[in-house]
Amino acid sequence: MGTEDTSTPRHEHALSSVTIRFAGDSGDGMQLTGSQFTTSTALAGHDLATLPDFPAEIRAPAGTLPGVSGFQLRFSGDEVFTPGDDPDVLVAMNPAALRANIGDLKPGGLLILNDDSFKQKDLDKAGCESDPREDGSLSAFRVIPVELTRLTRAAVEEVGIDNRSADRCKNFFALGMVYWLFERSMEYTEEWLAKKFADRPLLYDANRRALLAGWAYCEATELFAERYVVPRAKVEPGLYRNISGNAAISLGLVAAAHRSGLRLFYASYPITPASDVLHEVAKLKNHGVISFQAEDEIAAVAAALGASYSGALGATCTSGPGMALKAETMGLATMVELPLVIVDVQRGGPSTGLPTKTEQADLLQALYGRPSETPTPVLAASTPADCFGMTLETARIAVKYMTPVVLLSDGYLANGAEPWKVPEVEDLPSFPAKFVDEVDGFLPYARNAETLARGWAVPGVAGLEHRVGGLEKQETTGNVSYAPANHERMIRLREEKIARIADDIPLQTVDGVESGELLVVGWGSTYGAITAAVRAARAEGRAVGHAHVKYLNPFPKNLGEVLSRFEKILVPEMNLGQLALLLRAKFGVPTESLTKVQGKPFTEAEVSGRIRELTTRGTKA
Amino acid sequence: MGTEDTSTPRHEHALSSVTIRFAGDSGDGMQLTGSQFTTSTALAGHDLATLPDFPAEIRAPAGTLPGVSGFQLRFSGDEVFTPGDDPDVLVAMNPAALRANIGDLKPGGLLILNDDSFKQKDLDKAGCESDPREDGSLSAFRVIPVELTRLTRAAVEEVGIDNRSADRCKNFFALGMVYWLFERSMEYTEEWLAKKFADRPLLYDANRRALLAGWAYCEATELFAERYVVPRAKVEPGLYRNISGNAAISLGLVAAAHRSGLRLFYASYPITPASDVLHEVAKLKNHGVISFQAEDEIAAVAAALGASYSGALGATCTSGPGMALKAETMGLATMVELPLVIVDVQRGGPSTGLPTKTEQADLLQALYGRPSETPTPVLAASTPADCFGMTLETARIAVKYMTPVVLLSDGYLANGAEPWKVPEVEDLPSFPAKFVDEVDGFLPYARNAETLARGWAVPGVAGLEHRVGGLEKQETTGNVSYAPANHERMIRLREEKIARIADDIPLQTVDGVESGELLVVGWGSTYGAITAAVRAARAEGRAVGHAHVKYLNPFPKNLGEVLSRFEKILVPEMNLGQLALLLRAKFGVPTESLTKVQGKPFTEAEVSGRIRELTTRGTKA
Amino acid sequence: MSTLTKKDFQSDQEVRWCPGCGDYAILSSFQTVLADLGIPKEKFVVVSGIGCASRFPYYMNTYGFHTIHGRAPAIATGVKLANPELSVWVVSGDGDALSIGASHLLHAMRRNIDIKVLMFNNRIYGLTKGQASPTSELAKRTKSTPMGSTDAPFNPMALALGANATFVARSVDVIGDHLRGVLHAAAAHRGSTFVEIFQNCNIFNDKAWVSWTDRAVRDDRLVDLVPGEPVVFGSAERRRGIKLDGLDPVLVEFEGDPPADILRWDPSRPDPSLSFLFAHLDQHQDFPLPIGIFRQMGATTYEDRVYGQLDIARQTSGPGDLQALLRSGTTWTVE
Amino acid sequence: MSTLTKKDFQSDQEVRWCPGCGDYAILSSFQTVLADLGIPKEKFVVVSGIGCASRFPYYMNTYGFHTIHGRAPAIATGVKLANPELSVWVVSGDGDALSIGASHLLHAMRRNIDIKVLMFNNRIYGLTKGQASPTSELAKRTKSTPMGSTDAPFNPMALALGANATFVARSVDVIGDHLRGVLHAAAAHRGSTFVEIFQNCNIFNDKAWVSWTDRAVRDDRLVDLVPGEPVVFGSAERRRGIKLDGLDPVLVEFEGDPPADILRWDPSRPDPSLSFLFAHLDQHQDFPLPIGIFRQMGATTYEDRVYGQLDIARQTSGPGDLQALLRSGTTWTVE
Ligand SMILES: Cc1ncc(C[n+]2csc(CCOP(=O)(O)OP(=O)(O)O)c2C)c(N)n1
Ligand SMILES: Cc1ncc(C[n+]2csc(CCOP(=O)(O)OP(=O)(O)O)c2C)c(N)n1
Ligand code: SF4
Ligand code: SF4
Ligand SMILES: [Mg+2]
Ligand SMILES: [Mg+2]
Repeated sequence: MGTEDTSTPRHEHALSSVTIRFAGDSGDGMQLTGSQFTTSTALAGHDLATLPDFPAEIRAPAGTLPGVSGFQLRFSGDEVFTPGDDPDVLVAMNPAALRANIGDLKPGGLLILNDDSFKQKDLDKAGCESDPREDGSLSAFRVIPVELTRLTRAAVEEVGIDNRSADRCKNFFALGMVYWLFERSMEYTEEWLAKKFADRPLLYDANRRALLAGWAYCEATELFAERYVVPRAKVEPGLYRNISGNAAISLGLVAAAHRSGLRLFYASYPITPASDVLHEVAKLKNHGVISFQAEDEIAAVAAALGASYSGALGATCTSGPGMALKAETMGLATMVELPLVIVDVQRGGPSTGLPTKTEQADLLQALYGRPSETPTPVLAASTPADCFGMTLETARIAVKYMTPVVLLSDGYLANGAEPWKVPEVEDLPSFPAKFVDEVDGFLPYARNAETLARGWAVPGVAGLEHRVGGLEKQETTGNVSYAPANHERMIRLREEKIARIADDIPLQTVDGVESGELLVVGWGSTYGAITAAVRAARAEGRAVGHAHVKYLNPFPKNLGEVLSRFEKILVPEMNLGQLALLLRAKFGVPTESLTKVQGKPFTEAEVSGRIRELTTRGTKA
Repeated sequence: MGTEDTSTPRHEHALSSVTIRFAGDSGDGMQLTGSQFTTSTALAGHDLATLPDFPAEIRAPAGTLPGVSGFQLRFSGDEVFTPGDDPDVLVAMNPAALRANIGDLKPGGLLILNDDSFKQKDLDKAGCESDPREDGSLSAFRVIPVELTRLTRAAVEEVGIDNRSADRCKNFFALGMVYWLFERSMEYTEEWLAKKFADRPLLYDANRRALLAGWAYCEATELFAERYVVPRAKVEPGLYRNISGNAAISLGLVAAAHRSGLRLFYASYPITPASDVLHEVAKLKNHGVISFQAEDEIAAVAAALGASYSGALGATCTSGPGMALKAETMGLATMVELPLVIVDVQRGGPSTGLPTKTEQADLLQALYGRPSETPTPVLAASTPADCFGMTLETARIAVKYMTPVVLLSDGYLANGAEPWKVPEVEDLPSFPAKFVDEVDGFLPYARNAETLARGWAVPGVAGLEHRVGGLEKQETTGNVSYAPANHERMIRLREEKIARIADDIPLQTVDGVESGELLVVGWGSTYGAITAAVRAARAEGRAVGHAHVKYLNPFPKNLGEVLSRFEKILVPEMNLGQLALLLRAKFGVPTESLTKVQGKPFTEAEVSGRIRELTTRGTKA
Repeated sequence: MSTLTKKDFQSDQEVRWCPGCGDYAILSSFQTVLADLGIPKEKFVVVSGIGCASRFPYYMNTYGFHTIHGRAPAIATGVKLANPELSVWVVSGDGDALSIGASHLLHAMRRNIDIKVLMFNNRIYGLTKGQASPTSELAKRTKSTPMGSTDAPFNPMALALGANATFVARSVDVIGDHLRGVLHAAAAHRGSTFVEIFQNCNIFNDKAWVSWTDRAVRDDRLVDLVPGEPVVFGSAERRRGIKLDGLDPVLVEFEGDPPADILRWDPSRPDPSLSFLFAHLDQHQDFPLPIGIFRQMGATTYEDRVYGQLDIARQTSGPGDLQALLRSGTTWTVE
Repeated sequence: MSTLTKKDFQSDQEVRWCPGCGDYAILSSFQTVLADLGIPKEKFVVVSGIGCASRFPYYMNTYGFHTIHGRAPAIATGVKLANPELSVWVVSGDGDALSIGASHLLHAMRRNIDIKVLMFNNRIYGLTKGQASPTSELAKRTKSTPMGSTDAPFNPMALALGANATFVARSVDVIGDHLRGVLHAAAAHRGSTFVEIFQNCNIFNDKAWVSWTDRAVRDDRLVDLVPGEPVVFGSAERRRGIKLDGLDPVLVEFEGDPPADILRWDPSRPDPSLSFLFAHLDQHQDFPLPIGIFRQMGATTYEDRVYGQLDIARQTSGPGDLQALLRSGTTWTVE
């Protein structure tokens, strides 16, 4: 359990878990500061989870609320499931950042302020009616005002850069302070600066000085009464790295190409929050990967399907609005039965909605957003690192069953990061693609008796010339057929092919009790919040289990049986109850929904609260 | 009940209902023959229903199976709910038409053949191994071979046209025969010919001669032992016309414009089976209707939305593949809260599928085929004529609630026709659109307290200048807002607005028993087959009811209660169980599905068969 | 109405482009021009797609519709057709207009509907933070093309001319006078109007246009196509004009008045070939890049044709009578 | 492979166009040409959209993909990129290519990917039974335009040139020799290839082209643009050539050998303006409509650029090592 032990007074050293949030103007480099702290924390051996929070605008006016950028990180000696609800420590670079974030700081929490940024004009820009440092509104916190601007300028004075450039270093001053506070090594950041500013020695020097000065300032001034010590996590031995959801998808796609022996053909059209997958994949051309930036989402999925037709692993990635545009081509893929990987990094909707925020409301679209009966496997990743394995799994199913497959991620997973134990390649699933090579008796729609997949006959092979297309196919021959009975047979065959995948995926597992009062059923990025909440409830002796459904279509074979073992079912979702609808429809079970549609992930507390309402406190299991 | 009384021997005169099918090559004019017979039958005072069946090809090779075109019609003195399962009379113009249709002809049924088209090459083209006239395969039927080609040529000889033109008249010879058989007046067809060939007098003369010759031939030769007399239907007094589903939609759209006081802006991209709506609407420019053929379906719905923004009634119509393309813009319409009518004339899928055939598999797409939470009212028409009223209703909801609304029709309704009692305009619903005209205190997203609809402020009015868009809107002001709590509120507001429509639509009615053993729940074009089957079951004393759901979202308020009054629920659908899924999800009731996905409507017998399996025969209610 | 000022066109929303973005200058010029047109404010509708450029309507105190990516020309078509009285402007980016929206743009152009499309060309995807756009140069390194773009860019002028747009022009964010002049001409045109505006994205593609538009080089590297005027350019010290030798442009240096053989610019020819040739002028070594009015040709507008048919229909069949329509076709009476 | 015949390219599917449809003649010419190319049959892929024209792949005994409406160029792009060894042809109709598919077509053209798009232009929607297409004439009455079309049509040649397609040509269904010649040239070209083929839809738009292509008028109303040859046309009795006066085409009558001032056709200029001018030739009174090769310009193909980058990446970073990739970035070891 990752929460702080509340019986320990807040000013003590030992913490099982800390949540820290850096907040400042978009120009203040908070994302960078956060990711530096993340890596150093990971290197220090903690488990962690992160949550960046960008403003929607490219550059909102400096110092205003819409311009505030935040980065939250939780780390612990135990397993970490969420980036934390309310921070223990808040670093606020200006009044706007303070105003936007102070509501979340835990009572008694530590607040580090840039004292130099509270001039009247700063307060005005942030829309503060009074100076929060003086109006008593911060009395619940331990406020540490630091003249960040002045101190940073002083620290870098010798370097001889202008004030504007000097001021840009103040995030490193703040980072130095935080490193001191948590006894982090600064080695990684120093190396990073050296690399980053290899050809700009003045900037390297300035930033490094700011960093060291921040540390030294704490060391010298006894600004803080104490330092925090969080034990290292007891994690499996091995080689680790941090990974975001989008990076994990990119690696997953390239890994899928290696493990299937296919060329990855990645076609995409930029869209927040999916674009980074394109950026990452585009860098990996030495893996023989083709990355194609199409003219729109339709062309992207169309080109990917064309590439699959030619014998590549066709993949595309987008977000909700782009998914809508891919529907027709996905239907064609279903008809021509070719592998196709479609990743939807969900964001806040409807329409353009909240493009930089997270949401889980494309589940029903993924399942049903196409004309007619177009059965399509749908998978969902649970954590940033899980995106890797689930991408591989998506590709495996696509190739083995000759079908389009949808993988759902979301904005929270996309940008969030967590430590990832780098797998050994030989441990990854291997699914070498087999092309038809037997000319004799070749029939384009002849099927594998077990998987019902048709053969993949690729242009270039003499004797296998054949035609596919979107008109209904005659069974086996694949010729166009308008025969009523054939249509019915094909409709049911396509359905059955997808249904049979249930035999080829893991059974549904349950965390917590295997049967009892309440089963919390989640999917996707709610994993962390639900896991934390369920474990907390177990600690309170509540008979609660957690089934996190990673396969949304087909469902795991035992899911109905799992549901039947519990008295109540609670389904937390960042939508208005889409999985709950499916569970009721498919299993006839009543469900309770816990829904939140705010562009933000659930907090552990929100899930815990609802679990408490629905269960009785028992003996600790 | 429209079925033939089976206790009456087949050779007798009096029939309560007759089903006749004309079948021939696409070039033989069967659709025309059928529609002539339909109108004459309607004029004779029968209730009727029709089912055209086109080949998928533009022109398949003459004489082949894919080239066969059929038109079925059932008429009766009672109410007619379906175009009949198996025909009593089959007119087959060539061996291919015979082969494709003979399997459906009732035992003892009447078969009129063009004896001149059974040459060896004709048999070969149709793929007949032997001559069906001689191989005994027709022994169950009363076969009337007629030398249609020779007799027609003889009849038109005096006109002095070439043989090819003469042969084109043979459908009118056949029609003349059928008119004799059912004692139909030929007046309407004669008038029609006069109008059609006003400037081609030779063709007029030839076709008319063929028609009269067909009649005379029967009169003279005693070819048939008897004529059939079907009583006139006891229908409500009034003015009637035949109407197809697509024509009814076109009229409904224009009527909606009149009844709302808005200009109809109809934007569409051609697609089978929806194109006729465009063709019809384009003819009505004197009603001030703008019909815009867009470059694709996206542009069509986009232009319609733009027109709604400008204060017109924006409408678009398409079929499944086109629906997929409209999804993103529909989401925008949800966000900007403007009225928009979207009609989906469903066809066989997935992908290009069976484009000329019918299916009901876009229900879930209509509900969920968009990213994020995009609540959208969905309605469905039950019969060709019902398309008129449901289109009006679709527009009424769109305008009153400032929302996109989907109306589902299908290929069967689109091309099928039935007599329609022409309504009086003053009896039609009236829903005058009100534009915002109050400048003071204008707020773009201020809402009507009851409907939750925002006001419709239209460009051109000084003082109401405002901006709308796809980003999340701040409540009331409509300004862009990224605030989490506002997003949640708006998501729920949009949901609630659509949910409240349930207060403004008719309660669900039940045909048959109000409670009991089995409720058959249908939607859309299955209406006829279910109604006939349920009435038959009632006649057998089975405790069966029929709820035909015309409002799929929101459902009628009492639907849950209605469902609860029956022991079992049977849901016949031309898909794999989409409404059934919704009923289970929303009402937690178990359902039985009867599904058929063959590009063809249910027959009454198919529904009856299943009802019999699920119910016990009781006393006649 | 002649009393409108630029301020009247400023909305109450805070403008949220990056400091230094070229969009600010365009917004300001646009507001100035609109105030000048003598058209009541409520008659303006600004429709946009998605992108930085497309945030434009929020900052205009007119009617505004921020739609979805690429579809603004199609939506604007509906806006205009439903109410031809409105002055309908589309603001779009190079990605919005030429990538996802290319088809809608070109169809609007061929129809000659009177919508005025302003495409802010920064040769990059701004809002999504720096991917190649369809106007990005070959070999350009962007986030999506780390080894350089492999896609040959569109020539927006050529594309619009290929679609037979009746008004085609180009201007520059930072050359305010010129931009306002072009916007005035665009406003005056009746029919499909396409204006490319070079725009600087100082965050993701800074200085994309400076080698043509910087004050220091501008006179020598840009040539302004002004209807009725000789095609001349160059700094005061080195004036040059362009004449044609067949289809080959030829540079002529001169002092004082331009010589007679220098081309006098006529963008009004029904055959768009001359304009097309100038759209490729900079392909020829040492030639400047043209800005100004490439094409300006009068032709019946789409909306005039559409409404013309409504009038004829009303004249021939009478105003639509719903009851008569419902009763049309073959009918019969049941008593 | 040189032993392939037309018959080898005929599939076993019954051809199902209307009797008399121009598509038959095109199919036959295409099969003849493919047999001639010396390319193994299995290297051909024919990709199509939706429409009568798009049924084409079913009748070709090659690899074939009948896709969805308008998307064939995008799908073909994937087919070609994933395997550049293939000879990829797209068959499309005027609606499929220029209406719903316009954007994909033009983007394929600008990229200069080596796919060969054949657009059968019957100026109508055939498969959906007779609505106006983007090449239908203004005022044309169709099912969707009962009072006549209000949409000015696209000029397909101009559009393709505006998008910088490197091979642009036009031919006619019923002029077999010419069509086969153009198809041969298209096959030989490396890069984006657009061929418009006038095609008769005898059911819904019969005789759309006869006033140009009928044997009786053809010689006088069509001019064949042949690379390297003078631009001449006319029946034997009245031979004419075309020269240019500035940008204005001028007709020159002659007997015997064409005079020297007649334009010698050069479709290979990097500046597409000459080709564009000829795309509008028939706008000039009394001028014939050009067929033949409007443009044929060599340039690096898209696929060469794409694969070039893969090679460079492999040379600079070594062949992709998955294990190394997974371990890349900052890592730490937990013992
Ligand atoms: C359907 C869809 N696809 C992708 C996006 C993401 N997107 C938003 S703006 C944009 C491109 C912006 O570039 P441009 O049009 O050049 O405008 P700029 O930001 O440069 O002004 C993209 C790809 C989207 N919003 N919707
Ligand atoms: C998404 C979608 N929209 C519309 C259609 C209907 N449709 C099929 S073919 C076609 C146009 C055919 O015209 P063209 O491309 O000129 O080909 P032709 O039939 O004339 O050869 C249309 C609109 C479709 N199949 N899919
Ligand atoms: S990202 Fe570029 S285009 Fe967008 S607002 Fe910033 S500077 Fe302007
Ligand atoms: S409809 Fe026209 S284009 Fe289509 S097959 Fe028939 S003749 Fe050919
Ligand atoms: Mg841009
Ligand atoms: Mg066509």
